[in-house]
Amino acid sequence: MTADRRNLKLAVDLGGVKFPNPILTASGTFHYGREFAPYLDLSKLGGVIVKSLSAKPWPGHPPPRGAETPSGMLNAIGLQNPGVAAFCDHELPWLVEQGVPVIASIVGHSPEEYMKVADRLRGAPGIVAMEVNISCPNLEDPTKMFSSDPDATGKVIRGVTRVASQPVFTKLSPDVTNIVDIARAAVRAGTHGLAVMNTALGMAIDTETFSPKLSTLTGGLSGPAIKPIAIRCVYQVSRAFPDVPIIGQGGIWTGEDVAEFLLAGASAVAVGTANFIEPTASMRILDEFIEYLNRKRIRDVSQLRRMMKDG
Amino acid sequence: MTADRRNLKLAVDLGGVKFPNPILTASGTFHYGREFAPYLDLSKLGGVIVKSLSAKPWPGHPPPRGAETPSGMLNAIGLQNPGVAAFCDHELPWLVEQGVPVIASIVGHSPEEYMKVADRLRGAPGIVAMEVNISCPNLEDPTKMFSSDPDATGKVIRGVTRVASQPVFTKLSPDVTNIVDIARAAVRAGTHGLAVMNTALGMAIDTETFSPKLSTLTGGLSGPAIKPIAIRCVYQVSRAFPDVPIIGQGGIWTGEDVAEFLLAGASAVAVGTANFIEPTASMRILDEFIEYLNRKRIRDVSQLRRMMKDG
Amino acid sequence: MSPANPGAWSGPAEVFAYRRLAEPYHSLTLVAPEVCSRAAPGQFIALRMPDDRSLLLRRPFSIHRVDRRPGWAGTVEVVFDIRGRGTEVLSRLRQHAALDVLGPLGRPFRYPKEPTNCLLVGGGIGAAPLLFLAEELRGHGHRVDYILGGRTQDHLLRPIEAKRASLTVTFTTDDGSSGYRGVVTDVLAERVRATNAKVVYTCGPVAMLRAVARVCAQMKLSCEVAWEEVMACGFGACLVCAVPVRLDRGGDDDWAWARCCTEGPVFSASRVHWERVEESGAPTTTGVGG
Amino acid sequence: MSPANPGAWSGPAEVFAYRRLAEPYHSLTLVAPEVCSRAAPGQFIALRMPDDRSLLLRRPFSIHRVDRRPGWAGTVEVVFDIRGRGTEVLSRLRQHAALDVLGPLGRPFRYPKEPTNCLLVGGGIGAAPLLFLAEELRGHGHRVDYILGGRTQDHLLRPIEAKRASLTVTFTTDDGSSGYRGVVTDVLAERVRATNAKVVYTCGPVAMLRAVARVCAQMKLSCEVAWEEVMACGFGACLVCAVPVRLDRGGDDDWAWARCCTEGPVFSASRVHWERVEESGAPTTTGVGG
Ligand SMILES: Cc1cc2nc3c(=O)[nH]c(=O)nc-3n(C[C@H](O)[C@H](O)[C@H](O)COP(=O)(O)OP(=O)(O)OC[C@H]3O[C@@H](n4cnc5c(N)ncnc54)[C@H](O)[C@@H]3O)c2cc1C
Ligand SMILES: Cc1cc2nc3c(=O)[nH]c(=O)nc-3n(C[C@H](O)[C@H](O)[C@H](O)COP(=O)(O)OP(=O)(O)OC[C@H]3O[C@@H](n4cnc5c(N)ncnc54)[C@H](O)[C@@H]3O)c2cc1C
Ligand SMILES: Cc1cc2nc3c(=O)[nH]c(=O)nc-3n(C[C@H](O)[C@H](O)[C@H](O)COP(=O)(O)O)c2cc1C
Ligand SMILES: Cc1cc2nc3c(=O)[nH]c(=O)nc-3n(C[C@H](O)[C@H](O)[C@H](O)COP(=O)(O)O)c2cc1C
Ligand code: FES
Ligand code: FES
Repeated sequence: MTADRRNLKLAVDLGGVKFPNPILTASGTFHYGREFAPYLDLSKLGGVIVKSLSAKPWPGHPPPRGAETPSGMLNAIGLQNPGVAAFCDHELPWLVEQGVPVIASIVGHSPEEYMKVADRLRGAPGIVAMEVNISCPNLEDPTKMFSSDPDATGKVIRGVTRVASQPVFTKLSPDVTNIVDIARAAVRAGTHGLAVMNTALGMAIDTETFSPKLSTLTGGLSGPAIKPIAIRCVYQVSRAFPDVPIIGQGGIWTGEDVAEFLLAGASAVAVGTANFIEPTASMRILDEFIEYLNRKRIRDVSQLRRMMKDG
Repeated sequence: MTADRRNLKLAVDLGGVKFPNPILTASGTFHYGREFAPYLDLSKLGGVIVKSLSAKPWPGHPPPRGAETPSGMLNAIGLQNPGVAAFCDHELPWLVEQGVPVIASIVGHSPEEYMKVADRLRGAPGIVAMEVNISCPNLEDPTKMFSSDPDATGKVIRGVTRVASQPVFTKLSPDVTNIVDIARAAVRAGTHGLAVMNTALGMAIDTETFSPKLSTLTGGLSGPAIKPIAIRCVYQVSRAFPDVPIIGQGGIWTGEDVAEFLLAGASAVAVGTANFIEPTASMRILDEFIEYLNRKRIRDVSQLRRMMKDG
Repeated sequence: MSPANPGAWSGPAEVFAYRRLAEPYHSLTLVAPEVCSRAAPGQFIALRMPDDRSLLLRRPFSIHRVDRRPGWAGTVEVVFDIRGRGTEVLSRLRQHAALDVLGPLGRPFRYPKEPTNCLLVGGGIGAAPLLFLAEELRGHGHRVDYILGGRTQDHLLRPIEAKRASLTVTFTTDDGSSGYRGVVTDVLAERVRATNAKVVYTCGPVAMLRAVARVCAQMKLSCEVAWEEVMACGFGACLVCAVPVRLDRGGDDDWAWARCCTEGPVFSASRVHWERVEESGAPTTTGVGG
Repeated sequence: MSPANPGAWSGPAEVFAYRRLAEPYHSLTLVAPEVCSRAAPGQFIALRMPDDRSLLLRRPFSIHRVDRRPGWAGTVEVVFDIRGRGTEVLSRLRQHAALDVLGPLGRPFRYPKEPTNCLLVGGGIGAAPLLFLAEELRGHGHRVDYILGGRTQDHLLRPIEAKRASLTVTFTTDDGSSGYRGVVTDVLAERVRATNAKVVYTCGPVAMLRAVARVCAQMKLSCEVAWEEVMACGFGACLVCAVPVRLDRGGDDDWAWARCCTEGPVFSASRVHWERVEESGAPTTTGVGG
């Protein structure tokens, strides 16, 4: 930490969930934290959102699982994870020990599977909140993701909020006609907050081999390329639900990007793809954000949400 | 033209609409062509899709109307245009004189307005096709664009195809839950082809002034940043409607990008934002594409559509 | 590299020199004979960002000076301050670096037909095109006086050259660190009388242009303003650079958006529809692009 | 710049030298003492693309050689051929250019405990890590022989250095322009017998690794393969670099995806689940990311 934090209020409160600062790490871009321990002091992070957890182990997709695109990347990991039980036994204790708030991202193929994961995490020490990744094909209709349908979203969130002992954040996908409709379904189903947004569905083709660059044809687009879409989604949702706390994400690379998300209406942010290129990205971004606050003489980060000039 | 075109078949036929080569210029990025005459020989283009035309003149939005984003740009021109009559009197004759196929992009606030424009263009000399820009707020429900609703799309396209004397291409927006549903509505309404895709809705905020970078808050995201989304949309639509010709667009910058769109299922492409940075971009891209075809020993461009390895 | 006629020239230019000017300002001189030979004061060039493809758009810069020494490849100089990533990248360029240039672009200042007393009014970096203009006006036999303003002494763009280029120069600074303490419009009316100026040329922030235009209107002086609006293409294709202008018939409701890059950047102050000029982009409806 | 321990070192490195090698190959030597001191054969470094922010991801490159001369800042050399924009950018770098490096990364080749005859098998640019490996093996008292293959004579990576680094070298080229006409596996069994090799180290295209591994399995030789899979992070965080491996209990259905960047890039050939290795990424279901 080089930047001057004196008389700055960095801590944020998202509907009761407290983070020492607004900069978290995004699910699937920080694994369970271990890989980053050599590079940074995890206790300096606002929080860690772990790779999505399923009830049973998920193997993930065959390679190639990644491809670069202009200012972005595509991925098709396939939500590979060892399952919630293995996570709780082998990963969670170490992570909690680092002294960083942990958000558990959960995923499933049916409302029941989501509930199983939430149930397994009931009262798990150190887990301050749950992020529900609804960008996952719904077994009842595999052509659709839960996130693309208000009813499916409502079902999953109602189930999870019933069993979860922690506050629930619903993670929205940008690939919908009206993201506010999905947000409304989640809010009505009792979500405490929202995470905006997940990757956008994209595709790339290798013109030398005539093959798709991902083994799965399509995949999730992330990185700075999608930031303008993420800012728009955060703005739309925050104006529709001013009292629902939002974790903004999508292409964050600098401290100014953090400010842009908070101005759009987010209460905290998650750094994703940037972690891959710079293991210390989250710390650099926090430093830059603190310098920005000092330069603009903003003493309390939560002020930014109300500072945008949008008439 | 530096690249070697000998025994190459560049001409394409999109359901009866013929273009000397598959590289067109995208609506709103080439105005009515005049500005480019000093830089390139318009007759060398596959075709020109002109800035969208409305029944009456549209003034457009106040500035700022543009902002740069990582590998992309946002715009909020507001479909400024002098109206279809002024276009026919003052712009069309000159453009047709250049010896390039002209596609008229049309726009309106209601099906009736779209039909008025199409009617005014009936039998207009030199106009080989119509591109219907349905990414426009619907007066009956200004919160929605025609492009975000199958019924509204169907209404517009049914109306236009009824009065138009030229083949009709419906231009789809990526900002929908299922682009195939919108494509289906357009096909059922009689569209001859599809243009995939228009800009994605985005937003950017100036963190120094706390104001949105566009006077309209949100605007259209274009450029290489959105290419993976455009490739995905073209692929989804072309696999759902293999016999409906597609004009691919979104972030095209190189000859390889053209190949990528054709592999995804497009029959022709439109170069957009690249025209702004390089007035001669379309010609460079055509040269690069020809070199690519020669390198890969592809003799007929229309082969590419069937060469993708997607099992 | 198209021999664009009447269009602009487009191609790679070599950096002849980079110079750091007084505190906030930087200078970049490019070898670009084709641009140099055609450039007129008030026109601009659009520079493509080298190397970094994530910086998509060209950056427009007023032509600050040209060097047409015979037997020497013509050069074009721009001066700039650092606003963001693009200008920061430009400030790191050094001799022999290559840069893609499009220009000259836009409508230049127009000169009076008869020998006339001209007053130039520049604020901050906005003064960029005025030295070139002063030289050309004097070459055409006009008298040139100059009001140069800035926040502090350091923000006065090239004060010595300004002195050389005009008969009298009046400096104004917000903090009084040099010349008159205040803004250019505080001294404008007095300087007009003292120099018996009939034409005023100005460029700088919109607020300043508006104030200068108002004074000129009151004093019945013809006034030309050089405008700055966000651009994407620079040559009339995108319609991004909208400036509200009265139509020739000129009623208050009879107006339209003009393209700053082709119908401007220099406008007759009387043509600008000042009531419709937003000084901050206060958001209106929501846009969908296109 | 975190003193990453056990993690990799991350920071800016200066280009000490760029060299054009035989036809398709380029060499870049970086001043990176922290990487140099810890590097082991088979490990790689991840280079961030300079300047161009549109090229988001680091590019992984095997450590080709290190120079630990005492009293001299340690350097690390990588060799590469041009596959796309990133390697093209790298091929334009010259002395004193700065480059952000992350490394050393990954699991290196393991050496036999007892003095052993080792056979190295490299194809094309895949041979990159083998010179370094040869030096280290010999330093540990092992005999080293080398089979170096390529499409043509020009595609034999550093043949002279290969000769110096090993007792015997056998060249194979697809077109017979140098050495044996054919592929490395055509001569493998014979060379194993002739050199009485007990351990085989190989890297190159997957098809070659598969063929070498098959021969080694038949001849009951221990074999280590250096794998190449698309990566995003290089240090275990993203799960992009999936390689199918048998789990310790080893049944055919008892397998999982291993991370090439941390559990590899060097794998014991017997651990790789060859039946599940796709040689071309034939698409399966459609993915949604995550
Ligand atoms: C006709 C004209 C002449 C100009 N002459 C000069 C000059 O002589 N000296 C000088 O210092 N500046 C001049 N400007 C402003 C200059 O173009 C911007 O300072 C520059 O584009 C900022 O780029 P950036 O990447 O540093 O800033 P960023 O804010 O990071 O730029 C992001 C995007 O916004 C655009 N942009 C930002 N500010 C402006 C602006 N004020 N005007 C137009 N586009 C902008 C950029 O071109 C880029 O596309 C001129 C502008 C115009 C329109
Ligand atoms: C462990 C490891 C060691 C390697 N060692 C070498 C080496 O010593 N010499 C050498 O020439 N190459 C090596 N490669 C391959 C090298 O990383 C790619 O050639 C390079 O990334 C291509 O980048 P590009 O931008 O030129 O190509 P592009 O195809 O434009 O790259 C686009 C994206 O795809 C990724 N990519 C493309 N091809 C590969 C590939 N084969 N492996 C991994 N990522 C890829 C790039 O990293 C980038 O993210 C190695 C790869 C791995 C995984
Ligand atoms: C400044 C600008 C104006 C545009 N105007 C229109 C328009 O009037 N009608 C339309 O259908 N599309 C319009 N578009 C969208 C383009 O035609 C194109 O579909 C889109 O930009 C994607 O292509 P690109 O990424 O190559 O620019 C506009 C795009 C830009 C950037
Ligand atoms: C390789 C990769 C894996 C991801 N895995 C998950 C995941 O398991 N669960 C999830 O909710 N989001 C996942 N995401 C999405 C990120 O959490 C984040 O929402 C998205 O990448 C946008 O942020 P960014 O642009 O900063 O990366 C993943 C993203 C990437 C790039
Ligand atoms: S900048 Fe494109 S029209 Fe002016
Ligand atoms: S490259 Fe990220 S886990 Fe291997």
